[in-house]
Amino acid sequence: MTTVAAKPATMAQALNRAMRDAMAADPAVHVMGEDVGTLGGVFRITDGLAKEFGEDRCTDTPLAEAGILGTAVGMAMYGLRPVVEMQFDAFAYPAFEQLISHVARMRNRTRGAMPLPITIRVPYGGGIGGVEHHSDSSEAYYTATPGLHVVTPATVEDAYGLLRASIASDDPVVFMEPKRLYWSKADWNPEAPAGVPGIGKALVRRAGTGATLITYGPSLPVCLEAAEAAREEGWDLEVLDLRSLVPFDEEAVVASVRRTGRAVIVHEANGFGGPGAEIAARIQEKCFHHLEAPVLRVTGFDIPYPPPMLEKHHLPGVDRILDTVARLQWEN
Amino acid sequence: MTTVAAKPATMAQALNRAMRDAMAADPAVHVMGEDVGTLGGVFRITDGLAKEFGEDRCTDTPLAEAGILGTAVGMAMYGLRPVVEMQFDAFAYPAFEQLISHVARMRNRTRGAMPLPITIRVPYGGGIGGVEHHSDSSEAYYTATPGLHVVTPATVEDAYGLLRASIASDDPVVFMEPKRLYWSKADWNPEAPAGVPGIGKALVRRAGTGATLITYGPSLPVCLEAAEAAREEGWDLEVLDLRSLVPFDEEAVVASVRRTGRAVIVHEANGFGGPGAEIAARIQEKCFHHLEAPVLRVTGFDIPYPPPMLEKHHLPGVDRILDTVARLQWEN
Amino acid sequence: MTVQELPGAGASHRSTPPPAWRPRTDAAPLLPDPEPYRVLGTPAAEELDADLMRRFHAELVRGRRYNAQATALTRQGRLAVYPSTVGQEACEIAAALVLQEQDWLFPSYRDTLAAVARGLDPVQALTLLRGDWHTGYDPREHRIAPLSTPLATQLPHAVGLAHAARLRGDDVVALAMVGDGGTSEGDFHEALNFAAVWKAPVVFLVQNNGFAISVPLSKQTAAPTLAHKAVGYGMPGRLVDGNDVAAVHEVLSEAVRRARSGGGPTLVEAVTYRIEAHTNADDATRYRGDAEVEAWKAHDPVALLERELTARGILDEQAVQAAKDAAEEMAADLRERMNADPVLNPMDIFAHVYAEQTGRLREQADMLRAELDAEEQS
Amino acid sequence: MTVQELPGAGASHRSTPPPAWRPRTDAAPLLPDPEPYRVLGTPAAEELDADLMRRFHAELVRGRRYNAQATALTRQGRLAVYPSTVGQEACEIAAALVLQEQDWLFPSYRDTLAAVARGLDPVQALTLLRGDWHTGYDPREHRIAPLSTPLATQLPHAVGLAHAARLRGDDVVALAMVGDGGTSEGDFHEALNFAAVWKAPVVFLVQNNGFAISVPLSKQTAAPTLAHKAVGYGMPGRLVDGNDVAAVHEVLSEAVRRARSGGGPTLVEAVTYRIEAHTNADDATRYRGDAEVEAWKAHDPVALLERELTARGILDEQAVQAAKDAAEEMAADLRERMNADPVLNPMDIFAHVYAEQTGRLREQADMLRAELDAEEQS
Ligand SMILES: Cc1ncc(C[n+]2csc(CCOP(=O)(O)OP(=O)(O)O)c2C)c(N)n1
Ligand SMILES: Cc1ncc(C[n+]2csc(CCOP(=O)(O)OP(=O)(O)O)c2C)c(N)n1
Ligand SMILES: [Mg+2]
Ligand SMILES: [Mg+2]
Repeated sequence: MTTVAAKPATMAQALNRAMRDAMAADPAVHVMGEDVGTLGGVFRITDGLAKEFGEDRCTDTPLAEAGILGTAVGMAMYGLRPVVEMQFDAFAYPAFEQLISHVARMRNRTRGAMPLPITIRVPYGGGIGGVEHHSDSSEAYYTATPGLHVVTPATVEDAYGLLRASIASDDPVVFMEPKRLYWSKADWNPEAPAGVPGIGKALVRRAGTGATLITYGPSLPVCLEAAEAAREEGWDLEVLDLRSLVPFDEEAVVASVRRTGRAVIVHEANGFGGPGAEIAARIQEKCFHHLEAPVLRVTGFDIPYPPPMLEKHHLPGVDRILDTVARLQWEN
Repeated sequence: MTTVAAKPATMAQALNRAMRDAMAADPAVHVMGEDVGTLGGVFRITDGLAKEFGEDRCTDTPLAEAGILGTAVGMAMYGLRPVVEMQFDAFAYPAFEQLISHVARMRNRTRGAMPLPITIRVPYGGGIGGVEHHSDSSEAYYTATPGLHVVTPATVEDAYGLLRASIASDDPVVFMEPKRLYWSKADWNPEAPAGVPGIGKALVRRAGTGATLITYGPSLPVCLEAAEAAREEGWDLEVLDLRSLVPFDEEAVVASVRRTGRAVIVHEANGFGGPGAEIAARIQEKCFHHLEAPVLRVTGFDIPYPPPMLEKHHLPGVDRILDTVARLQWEN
Repeated sequence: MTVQELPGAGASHRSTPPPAWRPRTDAAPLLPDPEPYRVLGTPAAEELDADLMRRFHAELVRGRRYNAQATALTRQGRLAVYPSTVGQEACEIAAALVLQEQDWLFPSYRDTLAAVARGLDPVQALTLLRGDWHTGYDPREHRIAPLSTPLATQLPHAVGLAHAARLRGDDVVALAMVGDGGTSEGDFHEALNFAAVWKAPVVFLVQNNGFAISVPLSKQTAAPTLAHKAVGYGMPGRLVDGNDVAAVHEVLSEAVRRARSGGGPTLVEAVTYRIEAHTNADDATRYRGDAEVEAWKAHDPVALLERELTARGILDEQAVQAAKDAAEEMAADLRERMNADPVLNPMDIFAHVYAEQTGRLREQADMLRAELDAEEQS
Repeated sequence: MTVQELPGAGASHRSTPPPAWRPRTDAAPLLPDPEPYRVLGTPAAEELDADLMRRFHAELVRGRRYNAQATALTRQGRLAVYPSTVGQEACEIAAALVLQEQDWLFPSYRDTLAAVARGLDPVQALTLLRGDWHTGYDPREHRIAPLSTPLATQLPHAVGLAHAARLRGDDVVALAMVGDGGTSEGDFHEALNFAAVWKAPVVFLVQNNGFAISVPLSKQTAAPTLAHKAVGYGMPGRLVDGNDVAAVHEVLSEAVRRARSGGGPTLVEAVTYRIEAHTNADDATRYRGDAEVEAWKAHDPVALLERELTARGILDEQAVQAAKDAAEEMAADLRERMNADPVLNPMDIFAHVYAEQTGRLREQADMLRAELDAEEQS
């Protein structure tokens, strides 16, 4: 029995490995998108796949997002499992009609006869100094659409596990990759990757008793940092990583907030109509008598994503989180 | 001084009249879309406009929604005020990229130099026995997009006033028309239409003291009916018509709920991530100490719009509203 | 349109073109003939396959009767809406009959007749238009994709499916149907481009029936013909008289053959006419005159074939009567079966949103079940 | 691609076509010549306008220098990203100079050089790529639309603007720029179709520079040339050597003239090459070899013109030097001005979301202001 040691790996590597393993395990898995083949993607997430599996399994498509997703629908109708890369968050918008009108509805429309096991990888979020259209947090569009799963990893291990689970899912999954964390590192054993988690389970990343920070994706590291800093102020914060927005792990959220009595939701997406709205609405409904303070949100402002030189003012940071935690009526 | 008597008019007539008056008042107003010219639109909302103002002012476009909205952007850049008709809710999806990436952002992108005064008319909602793609309540996509106004009338008078205000607005407005109410009638004086209301003011349609029903568009008549029925149960319900989702009249909502202490939000759109989520999140934040019960929602289920033969089970109806009101912890 | 004088036209002094540049293919063979291809009424009709033509005739008669019956069902409240293909039966029938069993048909919302001609039970084909569940059949069993309501969105699906089959080494051709209006959508463009780049075994059949609801072709495009769009994708474009079932079938056969043998996609424009209104809910008098309709009625696809076959002795009165009888039988059966109210289970609205129901759907399903129970008890 | 034998090709027995059918226009004049049009190095160069050519030369030299300077600025951290147009300067310059003052330019994200050649201050043209506000100028003042990042989305804007101007009776032409990759997008299709149907005074300039990031043209399209796409919309398609500034300018002039005189839109494909990587962040060695790049360097647009003009005595050493000096001056000025950190007001992120700030934006602005105040105090 050999044990392979865990080594530092980036989220990018873990995602790459997830696709590679999925392609090796199942010939139905096809990767497609702009520049995913020869170049290995602009973020190199698909690096080496075309070489290893051939251009028919990892295909540079023409430059047309609706065409990419639309042909992926047809491929899935025939029994393949397309993994589609959208080059950036805002460049997924041309594929919106195919996504909403077909991908999300085909199973329901055919009463289960024709599911579409498509994974749509969307690098999302800001903090990378990207020019306009390269930093959107577009998850609210997807979470508002029944029939889609919306999954987003925040750690190297989850990047692998959740992507494998998404590709394995018989339902369409919008897999949102926090591009800011592509180069984040963690010890991880690519030879024996941990068991693939199911989709739909949140995870307590830090236990605490005073209040719960509920977050996902790019904001997880920020929340963990805030929770550390909060200790000095005497607040013991729990940090919950949702990992998937749909299905939504209401049980985990409710359990945590009932325990702590206070909740702050943190995400980069605009606040108004963002995922935090749904979460807050559910918490107040399900934890009404347990709440010591209103559920608060720390989110991107309700503005188009600002220019890189100003993005730090837009993004939820440690200070803004702490300021918000301070407003949780601790005097009660 | 002559006084013209109010006569019964339909919402369709009021909308038609609003465009006609706007076109007469301002040569920059151009109506465009599929079948809006010769046919007068599949709902006849643009009836007669091409005849009166010529095909250059009311134009049958090629069948391509992104093209319609994209060319409207260019027309607005040149100083026109396009009023775009999307034939049905779900057929606005092909125009999503133009809407999100350009319409919503152009003013901000150019730091005010190039506003886009475009009105995008979207007939929305169900209850008309429409086949798939003809009954979506797609407002959550628009409300989650900074830079857009989202306006929706529920009465004949508002149909006129809010559409005039939307066309007059220097910002892009997604003007959502509850198609179920197109043929609803009210006494209205087309010769002396009431003053044009500003965008962004909610209206109490029925005063009450026990709880507030917060709603808009197609669900207003249902809420008013529910409020009537609630009297028998001993509940005195206030009904608040939002009229615009963006800007959101938080002041009116908060004032009403602080007064009544209870709130139920009613809309046809899917619950999860729907407009009601944001409203509930805000109410619990701003009215925390005034609430006798959690804010509840009565919404469409989290499913793709069902077939016409089943839609009655999906749509928020009087009974479901009353059942929900009953859960507002009246025993407190 | 006048194309003004162009620089360099006919100039003979060109030096070497820039490096690496070469046209990818010769444009000439991709261009459609300037007139729609026809068989009926031409000498080419002499070579018609009598058995096939009798089959076409029976199908056309049945198709016409199907259209009439479906429209009648809208008046009886048994169909919510029906987009008729009266006048377009030749296209619908040829599209269905040109395919082999393993091939796939991608119909637009108008093309229930093609699905029926391919063998689908009309009651199953009509569930969408009845207000029942969208797709009343298993698409994989019949190799008929769900009727596509959002225009042109089915075209990339056809390309993807054909591409997937080709990658798997399967002998499958996809035939996708779209209207003249649908050619203006971006999805039309993207689908044709992907198909040509991938050399996918797919045939695009555009039924140019003159209108997109009320909008005539002249407001839809300035192209010489819709078939000319093909050259911009590097695939052949073919123009055919869409009311001539023999011609449509021949052109489609050729295209299917090319697809099947690895020759890639073809764009076929069938010139036809929508004799009835857009749907039963439409009022066509608002946007077109009787004269135009009458002229096209004189070019009726059923009559055209019947005349030719009768003149050539391929069809006798008996066969005509037999076709009519079969059509009446189909119509009577359809009428009867559509007269029964379908029984839908409201709980099904939660059953197929996901493979596995999410927590919130379970909650909502519980709520509806309780409501239904309460209703039942009262 | 081999197009297999087609039914009816050359058949002589056709009877009358279906009623009401006629091709909308003659396809032949819409088709591009099979080879890119050229002037430099051909006898046509004898008729060159010396003054104009000297102007082109000075602009090309300046454009090349601008590209070098901008790339240098990325290395110094003064630009976040720069998509170079080295090798494509002839297209950029010709596009800018062919327009009159009242005309509009619609650049893609790559086309800052065209904007600069039209007279825009380079510092203003580069705000987006610097990480500053998107559009550093008033588009209406300069009649230059904001650089468009989402590919092909600017094309319908150009059509709409040109159409609006025509409706108003104004003498305005819009020239819209897009890449070879961008032609695959649905918006390209919809824009060209609207333009042709509306006969909008717009010129579409496709710079076919061989690549969309790493994807070569052969994976992008199977069309004979991109210019062949024009016929599918009913507009003329023209093919030109994109490194021959005289040729590009002549073809564009012709197209602009046609647009201005009511003749409608034109699609121009300029065959060129992206000499540098996609942007400074890209590694072009991953997807193409040196030989190809070297071959294209031998066909350099600046050298091509300089050689021709020098040989013809239109340009002397002094003029070449003067052009270089002017370019250096521009570069020095740009370098210096880009070296200063721009001063941005964080509160501006709330200023232009709407004409009038909504309540929630006011709240958020208050919050940010408080944070900024607190920061300042600490
Ligand atoms: C994306 C989209 N936009 C608009 C519609 C509404 N609509 C339904 S049919 C139709 C006209 C279609 O015309 P055409 O493509 O010529 O097909 P035909 O009806 O003539 O068969 C329109 C605009 C739609 N179904 N899908
Ligand atoms: C809608 C959209 N999809 C994807 C991208 C990402 N992207 C930026 S440039 C580029 C390639 C563009 O190629 P081409 O159109 O040939 O222009 P070029 O870069 O060669 O000037 C891509 C895919 C984008 N900007 N917009
Ligand atoms: Mg049609
Ligand atoms: Mg390119």
